[in-house]
Amino acid sequence: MNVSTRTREGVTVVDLEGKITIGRGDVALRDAVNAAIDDGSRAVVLNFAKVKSMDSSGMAELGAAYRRMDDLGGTVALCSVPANVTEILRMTQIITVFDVYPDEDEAVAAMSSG
Amino acid sequence: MNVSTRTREGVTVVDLEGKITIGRGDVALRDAVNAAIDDGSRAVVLNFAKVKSMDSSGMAELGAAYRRMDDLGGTVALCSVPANVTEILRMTQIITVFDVYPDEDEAVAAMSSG
Amino acid sequence: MRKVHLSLASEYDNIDLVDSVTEACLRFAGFDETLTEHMTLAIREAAANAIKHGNRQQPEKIAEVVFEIDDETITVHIRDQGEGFEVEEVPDPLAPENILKGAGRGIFLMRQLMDEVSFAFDGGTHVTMRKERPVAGDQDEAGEEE
Amino acid sequence: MRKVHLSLASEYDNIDLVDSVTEACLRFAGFDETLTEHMTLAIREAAANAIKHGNRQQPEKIAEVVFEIDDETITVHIRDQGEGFEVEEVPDPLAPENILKGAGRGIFLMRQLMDEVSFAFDGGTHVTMRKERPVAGDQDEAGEEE
Ligand SMILES: Nc1ncnc2c1ncn2[C@@H]1O[C@H](COP(=O)(O)OP(=O)(O)O)[C@@H](O)[C@H]1O
Ligand SMILES: Nc1ncnc2c1ncn2[C@@H]1O[C@H](COP(=O)(O)OP(=O)(O)O)[C@@H](O)[C@H]1O
Repeated sequence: MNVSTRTREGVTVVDLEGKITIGRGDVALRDAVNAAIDDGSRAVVLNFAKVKSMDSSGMAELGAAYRRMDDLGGTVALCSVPANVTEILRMTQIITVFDVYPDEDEAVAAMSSG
Repeated sequence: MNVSTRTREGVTVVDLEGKITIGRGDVALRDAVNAAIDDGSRAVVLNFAKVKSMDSSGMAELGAAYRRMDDLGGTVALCSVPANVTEILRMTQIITVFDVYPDEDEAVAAMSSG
Repeated sequence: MRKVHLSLASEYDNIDLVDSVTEACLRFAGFDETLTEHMTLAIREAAANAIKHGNRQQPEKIAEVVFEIDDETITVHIRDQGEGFEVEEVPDPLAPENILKGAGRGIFLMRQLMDEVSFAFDGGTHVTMRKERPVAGDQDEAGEEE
Repeated sequence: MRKVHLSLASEYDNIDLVDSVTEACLRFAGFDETLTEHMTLAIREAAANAIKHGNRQQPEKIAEVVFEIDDETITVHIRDQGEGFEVEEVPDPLAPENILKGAGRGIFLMRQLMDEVSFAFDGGTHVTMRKERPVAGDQDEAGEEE
């Protein structure tokens, strides 16, 4: 799991790569979102393009990230989610709470104007 | 392991694909060479381009094929052997008894004129 | 008879070994990529629970994963040395108030992704999962491709 | 502690499962592609001998392959239920009269491809092989890639 963070038009883009799973990937996701919040960001896009897989711990962190940002009046959205990951996120229905964009450009456009 | 046999300019070309290993691949190699011999061929090129791996049973069949053909005054040669397979064949030195051609065209040219 | 038995110290990093060995067993058994991914997730969830909830990450406690690959079925056992739990009390992860929380999602995924999942308690939690193998014609090929 | 224990009916097709699980263990342990291929061949040779020479392909006889993955070393045990043999009497496969023959090549490859190979006899043949793992920095990454 590799995580890196960029800013585009006031939107924080977090690139996730690999497995968002218990012990490492979930922690990396949490740390990245927390760092963005601490930096004052209230609009975070998680770019899933290179995510290979996700387990329930990764999903729990996804939910926690959403809630933490929501409490602050901000937004966490997802983009470029591969079909296999979408399937799992649909199964547990956690995907229903997020805005999900087909690609990063659309996500940034929607969130920077919003 | 898949094996198929063609003829080019009087030379029998055996295309080997997959694992030449105990129980299946080795038997397929033996059957192909024996079928060529039974068909009257005395010049066989084993095209290794798609061989993934080989074990000692595969090498034993390679040696047996060579000997059987040699007893009949014919030739078995190898072509297009991938680097990883060459390494193993060198380790056991069995490669030293064979004519080894970089590609099939060279093998067929050499053996049809010979 | 084909049995693959993993015995692992209760450390999260070892779940990567569970993943890899699971994929090896499932490809041998002829499962396609999607089924392999789904079943690997189900097995990972049970192994993670064994390490986290059962053995509480105490590395001297052992988590076990056993694959039994019969001609028709693959059976997977996941065992820990923990105190067990009440399966009936696990919350429903699809209840609206739980969608954003963690609890219950692992067991829910196991049930979604496998044909059969059962829980027993004998000196620890013992999860048993079953899935039918794809029909025989495909199996041999996939086994051989490996 | 990380142990992966295969118990297999003595059928050649099961060697594909040995290959797959070996690759899974070696990738987890951080070996690169070339080393993985070499070690997989060494282990396959020992497993094939257990099934062929040891258990004579009697499917009710069990061949076992055990991987012990320590932080520094991987140790592999291959066991059968056969009558054993005299290692000293195995012919030298590199002797000119043997180059085209079969005998001795499997054991020769094991010795070439592993750091250490030893043979013991206790109700069957027990081959033990060892190889040092690549340095720690690489391991974690490779384990995680899986
Ligand atoms: N092996 C186990 N040992 C003890 N408790 C367990 C075990 N597996 C599951 N549990 C309990 O069941 C609950 C639900 O598990 P699960 O559905 O995997 O979700 P999560 O692990 O995210 O909480 C856990 O929170 C835990 O209390
Ligand atoms: N597990 C075993 N049980 C009994 N005999 C064995 C075993 N392994 C090896 N041998 C004996 O050692 C010989 C050499 O083995 P090997 O080098 O693998 O070559 P090959 O299997 O091609 O003969 C075998 O022919 C067999 O007689």
